[in-house]
Amino acid sequence: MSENNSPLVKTTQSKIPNLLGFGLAMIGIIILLFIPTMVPPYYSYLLATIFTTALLATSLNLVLGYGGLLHLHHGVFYGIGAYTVAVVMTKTTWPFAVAVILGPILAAVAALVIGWFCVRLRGLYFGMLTLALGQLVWAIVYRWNALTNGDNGIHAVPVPDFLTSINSVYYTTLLVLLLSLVILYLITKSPFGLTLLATRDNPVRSESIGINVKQHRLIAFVIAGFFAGVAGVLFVLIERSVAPSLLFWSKSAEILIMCLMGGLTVFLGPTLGAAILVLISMIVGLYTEYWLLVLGFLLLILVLFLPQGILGFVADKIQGQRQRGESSDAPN
Amino acid sequence: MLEIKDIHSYYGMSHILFGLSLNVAQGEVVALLGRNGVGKTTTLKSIMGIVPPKSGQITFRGQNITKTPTNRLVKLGICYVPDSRRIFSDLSVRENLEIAAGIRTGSWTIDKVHDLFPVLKKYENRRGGNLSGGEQQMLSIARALLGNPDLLLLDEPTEGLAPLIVRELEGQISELCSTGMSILLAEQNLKSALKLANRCYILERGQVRFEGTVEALSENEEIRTKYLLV
Amino acid sequence: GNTPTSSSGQKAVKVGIVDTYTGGASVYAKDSLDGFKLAVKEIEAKGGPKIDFVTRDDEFKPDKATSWAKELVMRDQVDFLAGTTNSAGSLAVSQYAKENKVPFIDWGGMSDKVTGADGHRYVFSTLPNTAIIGKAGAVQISKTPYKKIWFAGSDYEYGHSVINNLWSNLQTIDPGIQKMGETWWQVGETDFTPYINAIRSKKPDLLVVGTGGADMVAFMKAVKATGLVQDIPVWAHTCYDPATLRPLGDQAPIGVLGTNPYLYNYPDTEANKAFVAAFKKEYNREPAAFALYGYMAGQFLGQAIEKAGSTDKEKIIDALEGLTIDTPVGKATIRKEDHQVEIPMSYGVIGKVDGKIGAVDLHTLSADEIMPTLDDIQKARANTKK
Amino acid sequence: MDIATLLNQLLIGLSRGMIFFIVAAGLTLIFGVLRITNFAHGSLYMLGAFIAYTVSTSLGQGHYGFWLALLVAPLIVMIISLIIERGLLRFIYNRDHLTQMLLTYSLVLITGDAVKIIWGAEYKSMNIPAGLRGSISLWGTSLPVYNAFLLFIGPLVALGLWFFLAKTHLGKICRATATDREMVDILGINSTRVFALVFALGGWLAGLGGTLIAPTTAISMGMDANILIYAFLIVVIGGLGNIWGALISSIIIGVGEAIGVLFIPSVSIVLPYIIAGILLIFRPSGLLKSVW
Amino acid sequence: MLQIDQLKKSFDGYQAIANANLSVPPGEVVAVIGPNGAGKSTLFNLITGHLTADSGSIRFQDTDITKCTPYQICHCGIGRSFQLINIFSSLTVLENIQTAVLARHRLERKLFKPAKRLLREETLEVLASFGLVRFKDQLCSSLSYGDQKVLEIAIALGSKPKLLLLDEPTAGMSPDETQKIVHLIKRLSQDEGLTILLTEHDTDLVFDVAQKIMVLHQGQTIAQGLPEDIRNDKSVQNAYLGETGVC
Ligand SMILES: Nc1ncnc2c1ncn2[C@@H]1O[C@H](COP(=O)(O)OP(=O)(O)OP(=O)(O)O)[C@@H](O)[C@H]1O
Ligand SMILES: Nc1ncnc2c1ncn2[C@@H]1O[C@H](COP(=O)(O)OP(=O)(O)OP(=O)(O)O)[C@@H](O)[C@H]1O
Ligand SMILES: [Mg+2]
Ligand SMILES: [Mg+2]
Repeated sequence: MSENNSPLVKTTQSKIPNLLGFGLAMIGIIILLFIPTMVPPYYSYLLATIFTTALLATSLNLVLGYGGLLHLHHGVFYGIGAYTVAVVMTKTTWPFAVAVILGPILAAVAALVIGWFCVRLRGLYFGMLTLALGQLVWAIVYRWNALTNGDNGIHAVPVPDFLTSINSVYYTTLLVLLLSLVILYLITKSPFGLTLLATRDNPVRSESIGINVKQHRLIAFVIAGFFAGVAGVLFVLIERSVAPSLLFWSKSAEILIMCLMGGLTVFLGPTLGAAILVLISMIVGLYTEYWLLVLGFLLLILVLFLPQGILGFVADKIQGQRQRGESSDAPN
Repeated sequence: MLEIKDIHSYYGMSHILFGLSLNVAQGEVVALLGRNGVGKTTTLKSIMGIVPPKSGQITFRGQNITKTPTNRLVKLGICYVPDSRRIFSDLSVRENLEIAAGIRTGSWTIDKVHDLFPVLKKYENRRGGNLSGGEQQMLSIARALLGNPDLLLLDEPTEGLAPLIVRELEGQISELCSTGMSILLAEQNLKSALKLANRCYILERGQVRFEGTVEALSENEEIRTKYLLV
Repeated sequence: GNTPTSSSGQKAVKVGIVDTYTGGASVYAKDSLDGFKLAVKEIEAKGGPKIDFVTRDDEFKPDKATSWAKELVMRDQVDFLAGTTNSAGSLAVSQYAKENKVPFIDWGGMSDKVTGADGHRYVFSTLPNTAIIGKAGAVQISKTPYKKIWFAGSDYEYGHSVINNLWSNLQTIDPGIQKMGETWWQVGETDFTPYINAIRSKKPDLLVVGTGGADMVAFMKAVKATGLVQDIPVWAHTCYDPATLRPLGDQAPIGVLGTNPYLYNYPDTEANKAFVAAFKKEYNREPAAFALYGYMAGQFLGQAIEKAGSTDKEKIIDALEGLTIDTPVGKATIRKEDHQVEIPMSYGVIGKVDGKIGAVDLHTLSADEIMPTLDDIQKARANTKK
Repeated sequence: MDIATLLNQLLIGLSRGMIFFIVAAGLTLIFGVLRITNFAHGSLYMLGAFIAYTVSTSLGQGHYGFWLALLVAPLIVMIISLIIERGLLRFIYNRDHLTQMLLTYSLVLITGDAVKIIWGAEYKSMNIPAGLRGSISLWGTSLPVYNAFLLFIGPLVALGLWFFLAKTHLGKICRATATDREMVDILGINSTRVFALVFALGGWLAGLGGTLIAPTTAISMGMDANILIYAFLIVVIGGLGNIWGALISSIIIGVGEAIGVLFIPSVSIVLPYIIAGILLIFRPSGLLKSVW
Repeated sequence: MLQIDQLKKSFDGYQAIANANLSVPPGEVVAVIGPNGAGKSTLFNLITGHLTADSGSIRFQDTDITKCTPYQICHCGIGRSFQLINIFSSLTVLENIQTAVLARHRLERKLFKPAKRLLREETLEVLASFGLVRFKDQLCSSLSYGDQKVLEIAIALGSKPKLLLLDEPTAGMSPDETQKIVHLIKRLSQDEGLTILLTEHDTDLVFDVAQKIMVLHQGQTIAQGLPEDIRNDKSVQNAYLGETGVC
């Protein structure tokens, strides 16, 4: 029964008219392309951070929102992606390209291993096992001094020269984000994504129409892990340092909040959530050391008044209007 | 005593009751009949406030109880025996009874229900979940009686019970009727419903399709075949 | 924004402080910030250069620390960075400082890598790092008869780094000393009895502990409750620091050995008394070691600006190198080669003074005795280069 | 390794498990009856410790301070929980899981900063009461009296909980509510009051855990996150909502860690996760029956 | 086609299926009847792998499927509907069917092709044969109960099974809706040669559509045979028909 309780309520079926949405996206992308020429470099950096976080949150939402799985420790895969690049670049002589490719792949492998154990469980048990195994990975990273430098982290990770300027980092993250979002979007609209929604809605029925639910979930988990790994690679490009806190559970809680804040039901919800959370932490942090208090109250208000998340709320409003328009020919 | 006027009830988006009206007088046994899924259970749940109707009115002794929270209804004198029995499986038989006792005082006590259903005394310490279906049904009824209801809602008390037990239970229910308690009974088992009830309503798709005395129904072959498939 | 100018007509130097203002470690950040503020105030009162500052909370997260460092440098255009209690954060900010040529004063991160292996022109440390602590501890322990040593600590950079440095220094001082084993507990551990009981069963001559903050207090309580010191002597850096002893009250375990860079009542000098009085007047409490580190950072910076006669960052750095100033603990120098501050360190034992628990048998180790040699620094840096 | 050390370590592990149990029992109770994942449980525990500190130091760290704190601090935490339940939680009972989690998580953030505003950033410490200081010698090893005290308190709490749940009317209602909330309402019992009661009781247990741990440790911010992970793991391993499951898994983790420290002292940080991982892989739905 | 032998299943000591035997010949409509709680749904769950039997065997087209998982059994060619509505509530009607069609073509893991156009014709065909086309873009949770029940069956047909299991397909339907289902069952059986196994309390319907009937009582097969034989069987009358019979 907890499966039915878990995250999701309904999916939004292309709520914003396609053309309008496409147009808006295009305008947004064009603005984003010109931003570095218009604002001080700090904002490019901030946006790059938001892009990375948005990718991370969107990847989580594939399992959380679309798969209906209470995945409580997604930060692990992010951390693995980041650490892979950092370790390869500082401890080996392998080329940068290898590091960049290896990051997401190792994250996906880790997701495969962790997921293999977790997909057998349901609801909160699933969540807790992801938490326990994820913390185990954290503990290993934290303790494996020889490889990871322990809680000191790895700093000054070398990257190729063309990636050292803020602008090039900005464009790289933007490009990768857009590419990944397109791929993730395609996935959610693909047969795989549709089936994933079906397994979320009704795992029992899914089995009986011939879907291997566990395996399907595992694949979704691995895909999400892969893209979290991609986000981890981007993180290293931006910060050029890694530390175990990337894999600590509180990081994962942050990602979860982003998804919920933006709305699980809408593809771009987590992106919005990521942007909001990063901006809040930055803006509120400028004025007070009590920014967590502010965030706490914001969340409280959100939960009590906008349970569907911000975009979810907007989407509901739009759909509500449509339904009212259609209700004349609805049955009964 | 109970009066339902034109209620519409929903489960989420699905509309189940379409303007259903009925009433139960003091001391009367009324049967709700109809095939699977016509809305008998939903009617009872609407009365209990578990599925509060979106429109319409339910009054009990002149008091509007349409929006009254479920837990207050016992104090007003309405008790409900749900169809799935819903015994607290982790609690012992006695504990199941103890929980229900003392909410509304009256003549029913644990000792008295033990007299009515001796098995419940015999298996006092057994886990509720380990009782057989019939025993669970008795426990469920006993639990409701401990609320000392003036109006008892019974949802398919004979469902899933062996014929012998059904007969026994029928005896016990008619005993209750004779105490002057009003009973609203949802039944699929026409035979036992007709045995117990004074009056009956036949539902179809969330609406009342026939209302009348038991005798009237017994004589009306057409209604029976149309709505009850017997 | 506006650029306030000091009496000397110079532009104010702006310091961006990234430190941990939430969570358990925030007590240190608060101390160093208060010390720094005091120094800034004193410098200004004397007609010295004006120093502006802003603070940012890194929540003890290294990624947050760099993120704020970038904000401070790129958006607020600070001239200097300072902070941060989290060692990993210090290292991360230091790396950013190096790449962007913004000087960073580390007054919180004790990792020896900051000015050691990962040191560079743009990083300065105004607190004794784990290399110094390790060396001081080794000197103290080598004066005891204990040979079989068990090492233990909080499982984080500071703990490991203290223990590693101590052990390598011990090996060079006295090859006869033997390491029996290591125990590491989680940071934030609340119940130390299982660890202590396990170590006790191994019967070492001495237990050397690398821990700090809240863990230190909890650990000392467990030492007292289990009566460990009666069986096995214990060594821990800052064991007799007021930050440890004050919360412990009369439950402090008498006999624990340790080192400490600064106490408000030691060294017992006029300079220190003046500092304590000034600090107390301002904040109504006694300064702890981190207050000194922040204070020194402020003094070094102010005096370097004066010396440089300019607010140009490169010139201030040049002025800082080798700069010696008077501090509550005597003369302190920023060593030219590695930008590590040189101050003396005390060592002693927890005991009773006039019926009250405090540090007894205090001795001072001079900076020369405990600073890592330039050779060591060069070796460490060469190692990371390759 | 001699047997005495092992036995002593076992006792120490047990006493460690007792604190885990007291905190986790509250959490699992809330899980079982309210079906809510209460992230704020760790915060309540932390509040318990800080309040205990204030209460006991207001009596000058004297002998009575601790005992008064033991009485008062959990009660205050209980009142705070009651306010949280009536003021916030009861509005979200029919929402999905994640929403509820998010609400309790926001409380974590708020209490974290509130504690800092009220008590300041510096860590606090309260003394072990006079009668519970020192240690008992056992087979040539020593067991701190306070640990022995915990070994006594833990079972007392378990017994108390057992008595409450099994023998009192209210306890029976709580158990019934855990299996079927709606039916409890049908029987004429106000189930949201039961929720309030259970949440308050859970808060009391968290506060008690905080008070009991306070004398042995430094009371500091960050206590909440540390205990929370433990409590969650224990609750899940034990079987969601099953108090006796929580007792067993608390003991397993407590003793497991204590014994683990003896044999692999240098990587104790991974112990709880390894134990939890193994148990969950082999008993995916908890050691005892979950009420979910 | 389907052969069940001495199947047993108990829950926490309660013997829900004590000894069930059944054989379903290809192309026929077979009904399982019995009082509430007789174990009909449990039997279906055992066949489709949602439950695993304690002992006994289930064979489908000469392969032993006793220990198979539900999705494997579906791939073998057994589809089912559920007694309680069991659909994908956040998907549209079209998507509900489409998932089944996709899974049948083993396309459910295809990652990058938009699902929208994939196998649309076939999906629409299924929708059309159930008269659901006009709802195709509605969220299925907004459908009326009767239509949801039809959809419930349509999903099962989406996986083009050789054997279709229907658990009380007309429960809670109005007479004309019930009639529609009867026609549907007959059409599927006669025109498409589908083998159907169904349970139903509506005895009229059962005797109307079934070519063979099995009676389950307290988890035991007490009779199996042609409708007429069953109608006249004494033990069946005692156990089941008699109870709901004329008053
Ligand atoms: N929780 C629910 N959610 C959605 N629909 C429901 C729910 N419960 C019942 N229904 C639907 O409401 C309708 C009326 O159901 P109800 O249980 O009232 O019928 P009933 O007359 O009691 O039938 P039975 O004789 O089988 O008990 C049915 O079509 C049923 O499928
Ligand atoms: N998962 C389960 N755990 C315990 N008992 C169960 C379980 N599933 C079914 N039962 C019991 O097994 C018996 C048979 O149930 P089943 O649902 O198969 O009956 P049915 O013949 O389909 O009845 P109906 O006509 O009412 O649908 C019932 O007594 C039921 O309570
Ligand atoms: Mg019913
Ligand atoms: Mg059934």
